[in-house]
Amino acid sequence: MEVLNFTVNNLWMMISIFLVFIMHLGFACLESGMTRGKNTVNILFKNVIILAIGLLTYTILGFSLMYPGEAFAGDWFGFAGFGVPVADADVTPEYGDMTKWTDFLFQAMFAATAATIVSGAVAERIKLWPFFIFSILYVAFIYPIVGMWKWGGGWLHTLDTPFYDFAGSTLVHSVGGWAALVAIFLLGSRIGKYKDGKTFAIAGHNMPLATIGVFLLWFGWFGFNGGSVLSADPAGVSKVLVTTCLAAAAGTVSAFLVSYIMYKNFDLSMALNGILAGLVGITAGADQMGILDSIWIGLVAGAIVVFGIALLDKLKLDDPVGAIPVHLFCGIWGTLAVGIFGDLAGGKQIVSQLVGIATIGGICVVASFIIIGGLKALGGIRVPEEEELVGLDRSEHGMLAYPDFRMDDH
Amino acid sequence: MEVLNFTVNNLWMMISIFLVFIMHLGFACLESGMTRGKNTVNILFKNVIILAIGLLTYTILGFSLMYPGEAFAGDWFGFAGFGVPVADADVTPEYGDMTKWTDFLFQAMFAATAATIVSGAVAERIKLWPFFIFSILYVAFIYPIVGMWKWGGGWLHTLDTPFYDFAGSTLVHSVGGWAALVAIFLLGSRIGKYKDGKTFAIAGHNMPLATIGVFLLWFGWFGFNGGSVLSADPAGVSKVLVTTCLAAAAGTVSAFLVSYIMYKNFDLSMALNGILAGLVGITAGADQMGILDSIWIGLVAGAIVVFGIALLDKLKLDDPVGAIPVHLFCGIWGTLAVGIFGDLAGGKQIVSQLVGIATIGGICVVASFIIIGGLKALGGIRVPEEEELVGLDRSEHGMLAYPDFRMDDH
Amino acid sequence: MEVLNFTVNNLWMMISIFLVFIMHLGFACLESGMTRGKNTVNILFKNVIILAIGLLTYTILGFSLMYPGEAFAGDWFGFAGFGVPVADADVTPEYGDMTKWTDFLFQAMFAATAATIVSGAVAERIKLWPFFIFSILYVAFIYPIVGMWKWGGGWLHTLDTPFYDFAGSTLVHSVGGWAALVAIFLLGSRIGKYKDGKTFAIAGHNMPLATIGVFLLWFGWFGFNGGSVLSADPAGVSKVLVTTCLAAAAGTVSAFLVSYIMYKNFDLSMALNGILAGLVGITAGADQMGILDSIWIGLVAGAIVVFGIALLDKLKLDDPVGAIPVHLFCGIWGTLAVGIFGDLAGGKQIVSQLVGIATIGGICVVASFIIIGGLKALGGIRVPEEEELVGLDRSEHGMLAYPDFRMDDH
Amino acid sequence: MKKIEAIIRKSKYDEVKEALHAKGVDFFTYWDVSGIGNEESGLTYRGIKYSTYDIARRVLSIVVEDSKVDSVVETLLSSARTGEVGDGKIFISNIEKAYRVRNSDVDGGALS
Amino acid sequence: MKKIEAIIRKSKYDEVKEALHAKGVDFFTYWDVSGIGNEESGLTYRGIKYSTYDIARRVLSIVVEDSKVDSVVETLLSSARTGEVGDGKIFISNIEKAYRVRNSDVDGGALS
Amino acid sequence: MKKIEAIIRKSKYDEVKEALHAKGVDFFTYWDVSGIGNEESGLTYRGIKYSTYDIARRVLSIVVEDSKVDSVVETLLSSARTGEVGDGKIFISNIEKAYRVRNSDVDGGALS
Ligand SMILES: Nc1ncnc2c1ncn2[C@@H]1O[C@H](COP(=O)(O)OP(=O)(O)O)[C@@H](O)[C@H]1O
Ligand SMILES: Nc1ncnc2c1ncn2[C@@H]1O[C@H](COP(=O)(O)OP(=O)(O)O)[C@@H](O)[C@H]1O
Ligand SMILES: Nc1ncnc2c1ncn2[C@@H]1O[C@H](COP(=O)(O)OP(=O)(O)O)[C@@H](O)[C@H]1O
Repeated sequence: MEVLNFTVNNLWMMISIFLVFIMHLGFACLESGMTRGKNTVNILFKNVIILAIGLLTYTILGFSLMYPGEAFAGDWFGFAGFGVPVADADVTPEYGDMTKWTDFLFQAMFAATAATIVSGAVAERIKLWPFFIFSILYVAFIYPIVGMWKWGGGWLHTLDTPFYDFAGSTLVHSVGGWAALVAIFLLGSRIGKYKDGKTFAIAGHNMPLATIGVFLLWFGWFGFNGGSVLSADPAGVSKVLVTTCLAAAAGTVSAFLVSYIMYKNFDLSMALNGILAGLVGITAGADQMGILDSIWIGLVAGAIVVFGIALLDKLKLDDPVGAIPVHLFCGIWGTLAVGIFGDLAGGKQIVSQLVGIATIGGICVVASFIIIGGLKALGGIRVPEEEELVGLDRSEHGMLAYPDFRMDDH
Repeated sequence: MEVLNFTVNNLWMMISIFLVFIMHLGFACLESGMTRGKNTVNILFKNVIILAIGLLTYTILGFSLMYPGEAFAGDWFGFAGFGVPVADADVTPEYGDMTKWTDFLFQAMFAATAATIVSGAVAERIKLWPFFIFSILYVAFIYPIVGMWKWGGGWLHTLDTPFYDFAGSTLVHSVGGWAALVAIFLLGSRIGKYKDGKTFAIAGHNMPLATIGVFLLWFGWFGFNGGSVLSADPAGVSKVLVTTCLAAAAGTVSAFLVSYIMYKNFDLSMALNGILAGLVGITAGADQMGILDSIWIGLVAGAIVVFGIALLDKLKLDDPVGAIPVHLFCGIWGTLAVGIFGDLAGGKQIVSQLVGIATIGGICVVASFIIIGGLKALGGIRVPEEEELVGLDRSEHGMLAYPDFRMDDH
Repeated sequence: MEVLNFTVNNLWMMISIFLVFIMHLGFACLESGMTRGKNTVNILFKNVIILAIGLLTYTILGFSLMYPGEAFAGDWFGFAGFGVPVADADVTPEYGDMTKWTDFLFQAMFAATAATIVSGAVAERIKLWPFFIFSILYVAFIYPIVGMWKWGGGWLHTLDTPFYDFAGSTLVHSVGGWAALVAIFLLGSRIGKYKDGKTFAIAGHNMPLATIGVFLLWFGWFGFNGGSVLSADPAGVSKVLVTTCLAAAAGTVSAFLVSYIMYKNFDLSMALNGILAGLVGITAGADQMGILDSIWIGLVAGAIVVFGIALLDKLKLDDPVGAIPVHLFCGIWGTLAVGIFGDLAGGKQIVSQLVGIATIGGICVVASFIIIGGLKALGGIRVPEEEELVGLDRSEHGMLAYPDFRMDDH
Repeated sequence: MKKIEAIIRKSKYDEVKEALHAKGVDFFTYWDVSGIGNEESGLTYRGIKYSTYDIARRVLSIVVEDSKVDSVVETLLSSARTGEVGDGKIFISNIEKAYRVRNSDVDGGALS
Repeated sequence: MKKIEAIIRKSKYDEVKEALHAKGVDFFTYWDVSGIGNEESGLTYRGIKYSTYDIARRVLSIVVEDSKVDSVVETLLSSARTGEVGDGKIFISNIEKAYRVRNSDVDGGALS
Repeated sequence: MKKIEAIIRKSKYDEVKEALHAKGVDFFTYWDVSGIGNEESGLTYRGIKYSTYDIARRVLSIVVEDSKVDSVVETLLSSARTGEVGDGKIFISNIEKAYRVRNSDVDGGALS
């Protein structure tokens, strides 16, 4: 019976792995769809390599840094040693609701996400090697160390009113978002984006691809949030699925309407960002919210993303895919929302949420500044102007995304 | 034990939710691939918004209209009140084989499908707002009311020989198909489709996209049909999966061969429609058929779709993606097939099937006429000719699907 | 309890079916992305039809040939009769860890894979009918007969040190790969690929499509390898998932670095092939390897694929998508690796592995030579030169892949 | 012989083609271009309106004998017109020689 | 200087390019167009045959000095020919001036 | 009137356009082509380096009155230049007549 229960929980967690895995394809499609056709190979390449790197570094030390074990409860840092040793007991109910293999792989799939978020924001102008070096360091160290603070049982988890972040509005999305913010600040905007005080549109090259990406991300989010229940508990997981979907739906509608009112057009890219806004927004409290809470969270998130995109343009911060409004702004919103809506709502919770947001934001910003700033000082992080104009595909890869496309008849 | 059983069944149903969800991406890809590049943003936008709207209206009242409870058994209409209240017992085995959350979300994912079917047929010429208004009304009222007749325990379910529609050949596909038929009748054909008594081809713009769409639909159908067992019963679900796949395979081969014989070419779009034909055809009786039955049903469905496409062109009814042959004609065929093949075959069953087909067809046609006809009378449902020629992406959205596509070298 | 256990195992196997199914979409995307835009409809069409044909022939006789039952243990050939009769007991725990329906469908989804592998290698020049005839014969006879030798309990399985091939590095991938090798040898290279002793690049037409394909293949591999445990055993399946992912990640990194060192460019197509290399490489021993073993296997596989591509070009064997390096070379490597790494490593095992590789290679090569050679002698297997230049889409299908693509503004 | 190059709205292409056919002009070459002119087109992307003067147009290149120029131009002027800004231009230039590749026919004989 | 505009089959492009190179013509510009002419192409979409006279073609635009025109035309005529309807056309027109952007070379000096 | 056809680097387009606008040239047509010339571009695909002489370029076709030709050419020469091989060419030819489709304006009146 216990074994069977273990089997079922483990099964659900394995499925969640598959779902989170497919989010990487979602990111690859979204980011390449929303950027220009001359940089497509570059974006795809980054997404492919980041996933591989993320899995490997998480194997080598990430998992050990993030889940160092009871011994480090309440701490700021812990490390259980290199590698992922799996003892015989680790694949039995003794280990928990799933095997250690499953546990590890689920976490590993999460890990690469943070760097992938960055890749969208810095698209179309960053050099490959500095990006890879940053990604390795960020995924190998910053992401797991920060994750340990809460999910690894660290100090944010042992606060009197523990900081709450169910599936990672802050721990995953904002962690990626902060790095993205620092990166685009240090990188500067793409040539032609801001000129003479005006903002110019640089449209992406493939909206169907972007749409596929967003649907796949939603699909993956079933596992991202649903899997974060860490068992197949019917009540828990199915509730999370409902709150997740309703927030996404509300985010869509609100981004659609807000952007329609503001700009008088039916903007597909805004509706797509609205979906993601709702999803990121609900992530921190997906298990704590009721139906109405979720809808409110999604509605606000959808509006945030529309205003956030405008705000960044005001600040001349160039984020081609809207990674920062989606992952950082809505990540913050979602984390705060745990203190405002749902079962945990309350003043103390809001304070804890703010503490978490601020400390994690702090370390992420500082770390990103050091790493990316260092890379910038050392060898530069931005491709030469001529290469940017020609496109990274040709200049960095010597490959084109659509070298033999045919549209025979007009 | 009972709890564990509940957990397993609930798990399967949650997976079915994911699969049915991804059908919406399938529809988006198929419909945009089979239409012209100047209307791509428009189709994608409709599919994105419809899903969001469908989920929200189903939350507000759809679920309550479709499953009003025992009190309304045998009725034509019932309503259990606004919203989806979930009591503590509703997440335990007391509620059934899954939690109410799961039940609701599975049904909600189905709901949006009907409107999505329509969006393919009316593509490239309908105005956005009327389409949204129609979709909201149809998904919020017509779909759940008709669904209640059978799945909600209404009068079709309590006939002496109950009408049978396992997963919705009629209740989902034909419900969408009828509305599509009325809509294109009222809308008229796209400019250039029929001229001087001749039919002209208006080819879609992206066959790989259409192919992705159809494969994703098949993928989703595992949950659409498999999930309609409403439990993880190994015998039941696995049989349904086999009948579903064999009908799809047979539909492919028959559409391929029939169109090859008729038109002497290897028509990819026909083979793709053949897959869907087989899938829609088997849907009504997926749990009642054996291997050979399924293959027969698929073979006939594949032929129906090829002839159906030709028939519509004869009638000058312009259905860019073949939604009506696939969802309506094969939906009818599949519903009838329950009386002809498999465990329920028999004269009485045929009569019940016909009753279901006719009454549901009747109400759908009437309702669609009223709604769409009303919208047409009020403010018009069709974009101006100039906008249609320029394309809806530019004229309704001010956005293009591939604004920065590059094919550097020829 | 036993029933519930059965339900859970069956559930996992059904999910594996869905995952393996989606690999067919993965192949379709990868193969069409890596070939030219004038042959896209052709590739998609082949992938669609092959899946349908594979499912149907496997129903008619493939399953019976591959799993003829105990009576044929240790044999070279067996046949249990036409069709897939399912008795009442076959859907109960009596049958095993899943229903016969599930068992059959899981195997059927595998079957079509072998022919799909071939379709990539022969792309852009083979005639449709000969390809279909070959595929039918190969999937209906060769694949199941060879599969029977091991998985069906045949002679390779009853060797003193049984040949080991967990999920089909040899039984699926090499079986497809050998046929691909023979086919491209008999077909000759595409016009313009090798000229005056030099090799020319013929770039594919859509790298995002190829990327989608590879991610979907990885996604599907969770079921391909994970499902080959044939039960939901938590320890077994979750370990297989980890080894599978780590080999894929290592293959990516190694193909990336090796190709970067050799060619000084960041080659996306190599990184993508590296993923597949790692996946094929781990497939034979996914359940026998530890973390480090998997990484080693992946690293070597990634290098093999890069060198393999160069080797084929040396030999003037034209394989547009790299099917042979990936599926044949890495299939052989993976099969051998079972004797080198992991729990079964040892001299005797290496010998058994070599015996399996050689005998299976032998029969596949001979059978392919007879079938494809025969078709070549009878009516020719290659499209006329003019049709190849114009593209198969126009000449064989009278259809184009992107007939109405628009990129309005430059 | 003259080359008539007409830069027209893409949405007018079908009409123009039929009008040309009706006048017996069954031979020409066309491709898609972007035009910068008086017409402005409003697009929006993520909230940024960009009014672009780059409009998608189609160029028809028709080589005809001198005697036919006026009639072709008239046909083009009437069939491509909407009366709104952005209807396009027609440019006439001289062609000194024409060959048909298939059989090396020259000049007048090559045009049909 | 003359501009030689050759409208050829896309499938003949590689052959034409090599023939031109063999004759020392290493400079030209090309793009893809649709041609309306005598050749008909049968396509089918969902059962509707549409025989289109719009065929995908490639235009080569080659500016050469007057003395080279004949040899280039001959090369084109022979390398682009299949003998079937639809092989394309060659049009010759006059170019009054040519500049090389890189260094403002003019005319003859700009062509290579 | 003259037709100025400038074959330039795609990456220089924005600069050229602005330079033209600054000179009051607000009317032209452009499209993308491939150019064969002195510039070589190194691409790699699956380990095969192929150095191609086919480079993506953009053609600007500008019809202006004779008096404006020199100033436009100068603007183009300076704004399209990088100084590296591959900057492109400018060709001038004669246009005999021009029409504005919208209102049948001819020649000079049709150009703006
Ligand atoms: N001087 C020119 N040279 C080349 N093309 C031109 C010129 N003037 C206009 N065009 C082309 O004609 C199109 C229509 O011109 P536009 O000025 O927008 O409209 P209208 O002719 O109605 O005033 C432009 O988009 C451009 O492609
Ligand atoms: N008068 C013309 N003006 C411009 N292009 C032409 C003309 N006549 C033919 N063409 C181009 O030449 C191509 C080949 O001509 P076509 O009549 O099909 O074959 P053929 O020259 O062998 O009779 C056409 O597709 C078209 O692009
Ligand atoms: N004789 C010609 N006819 C037509 N186009 C030409 C000719 N010569 C050059 N071009 C075009 O000009 C472009 C630039 O020329 P290229 O020789 O590469 O550089 P540069 O002019 O700096 O020597 C070529 O890619 C081609 O498109």
